[in-house]
Amino acid sequence: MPANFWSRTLGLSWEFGTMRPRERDTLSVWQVVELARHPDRPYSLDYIKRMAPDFVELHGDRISHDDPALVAGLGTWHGRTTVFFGHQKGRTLAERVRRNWGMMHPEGYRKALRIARQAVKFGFPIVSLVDTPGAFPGAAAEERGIAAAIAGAIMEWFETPVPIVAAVIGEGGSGGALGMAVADRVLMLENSTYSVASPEAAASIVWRDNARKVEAADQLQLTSRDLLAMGVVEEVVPEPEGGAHVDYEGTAVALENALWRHLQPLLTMPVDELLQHRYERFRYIDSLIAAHPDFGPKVEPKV
Amino acid sequence: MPANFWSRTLGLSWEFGTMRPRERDTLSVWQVVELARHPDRPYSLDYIKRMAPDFVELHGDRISHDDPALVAGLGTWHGRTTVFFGHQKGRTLAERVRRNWGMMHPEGYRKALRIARQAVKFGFPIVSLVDTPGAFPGAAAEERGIAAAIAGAIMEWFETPVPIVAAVIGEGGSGGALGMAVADRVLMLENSTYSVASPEAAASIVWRDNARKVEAADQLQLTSRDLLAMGVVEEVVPEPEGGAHVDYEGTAVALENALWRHLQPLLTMPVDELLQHRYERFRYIDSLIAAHPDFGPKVEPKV
Amino acid sequence: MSLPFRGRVREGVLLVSMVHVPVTGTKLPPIALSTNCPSCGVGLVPEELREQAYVCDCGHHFRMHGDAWIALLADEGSWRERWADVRPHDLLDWKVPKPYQQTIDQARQEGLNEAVRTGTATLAGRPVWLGVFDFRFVGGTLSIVAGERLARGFEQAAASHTPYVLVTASGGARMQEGVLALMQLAKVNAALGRLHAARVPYFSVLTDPTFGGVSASLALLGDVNLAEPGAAIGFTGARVIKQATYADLPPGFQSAEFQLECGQVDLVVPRVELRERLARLLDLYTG
Amino acid sequence: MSLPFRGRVREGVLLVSMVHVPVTGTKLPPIALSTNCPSCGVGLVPEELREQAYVCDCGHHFRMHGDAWIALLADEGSWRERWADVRPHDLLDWKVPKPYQQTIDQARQEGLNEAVRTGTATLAGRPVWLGVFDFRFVGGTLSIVAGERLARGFEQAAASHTPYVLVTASGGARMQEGVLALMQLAKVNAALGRLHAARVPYFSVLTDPTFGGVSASLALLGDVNLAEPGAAIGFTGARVIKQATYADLPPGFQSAEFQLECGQVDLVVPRVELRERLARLLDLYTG
Ligand SMILES: [Zn+2]
Ligand SMILES: [Zn+2]
Repeated sequence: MPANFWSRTLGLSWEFGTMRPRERDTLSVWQVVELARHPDRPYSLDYIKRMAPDFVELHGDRISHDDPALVAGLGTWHGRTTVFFGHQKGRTLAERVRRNWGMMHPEGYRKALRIARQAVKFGFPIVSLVDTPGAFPGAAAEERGIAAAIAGAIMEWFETPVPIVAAVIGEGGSGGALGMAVADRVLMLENSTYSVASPEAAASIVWRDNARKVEAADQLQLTSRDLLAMGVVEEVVPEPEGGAHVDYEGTAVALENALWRHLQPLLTMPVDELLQHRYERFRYIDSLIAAHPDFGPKVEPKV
Repeated sequence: MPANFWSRTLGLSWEFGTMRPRERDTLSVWQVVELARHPDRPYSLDYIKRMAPDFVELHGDRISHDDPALVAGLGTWHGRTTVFFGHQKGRTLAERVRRNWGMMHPEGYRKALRIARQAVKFGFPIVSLVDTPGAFPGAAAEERGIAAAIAGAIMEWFETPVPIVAAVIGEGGSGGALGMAVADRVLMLENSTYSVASPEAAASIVWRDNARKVEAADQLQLTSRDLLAMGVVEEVVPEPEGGAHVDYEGTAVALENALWRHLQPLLTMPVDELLQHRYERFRYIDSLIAAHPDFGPKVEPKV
Repeated sequence: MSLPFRGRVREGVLLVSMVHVPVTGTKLPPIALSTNCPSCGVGLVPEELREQAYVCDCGHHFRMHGDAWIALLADEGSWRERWADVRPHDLLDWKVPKPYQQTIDQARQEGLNEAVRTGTATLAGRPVWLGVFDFRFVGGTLSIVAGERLARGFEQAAASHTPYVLVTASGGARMQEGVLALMQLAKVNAALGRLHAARVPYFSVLTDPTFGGVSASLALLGDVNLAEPGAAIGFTGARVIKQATYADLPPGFQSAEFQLECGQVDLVVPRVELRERLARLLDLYTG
Repeated sequence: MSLPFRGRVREGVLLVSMVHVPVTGTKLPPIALSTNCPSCGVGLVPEELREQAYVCDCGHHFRMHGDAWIALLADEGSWRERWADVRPHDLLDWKVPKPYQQTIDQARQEGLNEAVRTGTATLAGRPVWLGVFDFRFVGGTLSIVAGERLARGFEQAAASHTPYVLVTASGGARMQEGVLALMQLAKVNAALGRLHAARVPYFSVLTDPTFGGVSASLALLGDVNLAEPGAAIGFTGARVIKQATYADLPPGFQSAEFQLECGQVDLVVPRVELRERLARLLDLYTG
């Protein structure tokens, strides 16, 4: 299916950065998936340490674990103490194992909420960087309530009265990603993906053969352009030619500028309005769909 | 040391029920300890089910465990939905093992707080029955943050804007008991105990010999009368002759009446006042001591 | 800290436990059954099983679907379905393994509406909002339409201060609707947060199976979570966990009883006791 | 939900990480030391060790006491001790193994004041409230006087919006003061709750050892919990756990690093980095 299905159908309504048209027409969906997962791609800490050189990482859910798959802490950004969250995949094999390839256990979400409550207490805005294949599909995660942890996080973000901006910087894998991406603004790096299921999982469900991941990726509409067209993200941040890993500094500057541009107006917004907008952003996130003449939820007067 | 040391020194300022003077002068401290631990003594559920026949027990901390050492749930009491908490020791060996002899793990405190937040949400008063040798002294409890769980509970009770009445109905063992006994009013059954350390632990610390528990008990001042005299509990509820286990119904009626008598005025108290009183109750709980001419914290003007 | 304590007293309260609550609201519809019970192997007599709420004598709870759940919980004649005319469409041009539109059309020809149906009813005389999942409709998956029905219901229940009873059975988010299906997790939880903020009781009944995006959104956030005996409840299915981690999973892993031990479920309630228990909880929470 | 978002901006902020923060506020006092390091066995030169904040080259952190902690954290001349004249008495007529009054008198003759000392200071120029435990005074146990000093300090820090830095080292509640010592857990946490409610930053520095009633009250409730490398931190001591449960405890059980893994400690910070880290946190949390 053509990548510009949505733009044809509904028209773009959010921003797409100043991308070079050349590249966006030449990469296949699977090439984008591979760029999003590229082992040299910048990870959360690469951005956070550039944005806030005085970053202090905090640890622990204050219940029973610390989750190294999620980095959380505070730093000064644009002269203001800011809470940073970010999935962290790890560079070396040892670090990948320790960080579980960026796949969070329940305690990661609980750590995030604990520190988000500090953000509320002290009035710090929140920046969340998303880069995970998904929440960890393991027995320990189930035993410690991964479903409830994600569910509770999704609900609590709507009741967190400070500005939140999020960006998918690599893989945005299903509920594990969404649990860290309920925000006032959600951006995507150009070659990142955001999906209801990974291509492998989708192939496994559809054909019981996860080798058919390339076909599945084509079907899933998971590129930044698809998401932008569907109205799920506000902006796509262009990457340098060849991908983010080719130029860390350039990508970081572009991402930082975009995040700040979106955060800035939120800082002066009254809290009630902020939360109401966040509510409506997700409550009517399928509104482009609803606007389709032959589709969906019809507005109906209240009982 | 004479059991009426405190009354001699400071004078009784709270209520002592209509106890038969005969018995309270004839039982040794150790006999009281044995009554408090009597295997036939009524446990929390014996009281709760009499007070609220429609009691529904709720389970789980919504994190990773349920703690059978603490019963928690809702029932109708005096025509009003009430949250009940109670340590539960278990009657049979199998039940004792399952309930861990009433020694809570961290998840017990977290379950209590979860349900206390429902009490706040829906406006239910809270009744807490305390009967534990202490929090569980085991590795799993340490790994899952028993200290932080108790600490967090103690702090959160002060911010729980509904009336709370507690009663020590058997053993009030150290921090494990206090974690469930931060309340607007704290009562004790006559033959219950409440102590900074168990007689065995104290003997172990003092003589490195926990067999000298009888001497340690004498020293600890842990009987209801001691606690009343120190101003740590508001009222002692008399037990039937021979102890609570001799007459479940009679003890339950006496306890229920006392709890209700203390709860009733709290129900109409403005929330700010309620919390301020709870704060002052514990903030100045050693005020009888402070009033001692040659002792302690001197009042000093604020800086 | 700013929450006022709201004292409320029921004078001369009649304890619900002393009042008979029928096992079902009305006679259950027939459902498709295997010939033998998968637990005990006994040959099944459909009409008998129907009389005992599709619970085998051995305790096995057969899966019920939307209409059966409505019949079980709603008092006779009290069910008012809402937004039943809102219906799904294929928007992503989904083609594999078969076109999504064909999947939808087929389910609708079988008389199914969507994976979630919602409306108002009385339960043993107590007014409730009711949302039921139907596993027959694309595995009970959370779709845009399902999410919309749920979110609207939560909003209206919050506005009218009516307790909400949910019955789940789902494989998760509906893949065929792509990331917009994923977004339903946020959409329903946003609305659910408002229900909680309005201090309206919310009871979640978890039935076999409840997984993925549904357990990771509205299913486990009840004031009280009730589960059917033996129901499989989790985030990732056991098959995927085994594939991903090569782990041996213990017997009973992800069962309702496992979730009770893991602190996620308040009560495991046999189906024949469910209405009585819900009625009692409704009384306690609206007391 | 009623909390306003309070935007604050530091224009032209100088990152503290780029500014030199001295390792100690002033020269540390001499402390009693063993002749050899218990970790690496090397012979100790007290004056050398004093210069390196009582940390052996092998990384072993020697226990420091109240006055040393004040010297480490407070800038020279900035320490203003409060309520030092409030002193403990034997109220329970405690006699075993020796009279409590004798224990107190002896400690005071050794120049010790109480298990907790508290006051105001500046830390690298930043105003703070400071509370330090002294393990030499009856094992750093929480007494009525200790609790009173802590509670008053929290109340005043809340009123003046001054960040609070606590350094713990304690065996728990002071048995010799009976249930009134236990009640100090509630007393200090009540006041600590007000400090948190006033949105005043609270940093807890956990040193070896921190146990019992102190870890179960104020020690682990910091906005940030920092621990010294190797410090033993827990509720029940390992000896008692072994007695009670016959369990084999793994190496490193209850160490600072264990508590980091168990999610209770944010940062394990070597003593020579502590002031710099606290200064940075003070800037971030008051930014
Ligand atoms: Zn059967
Ligand atoms: Zn050494």
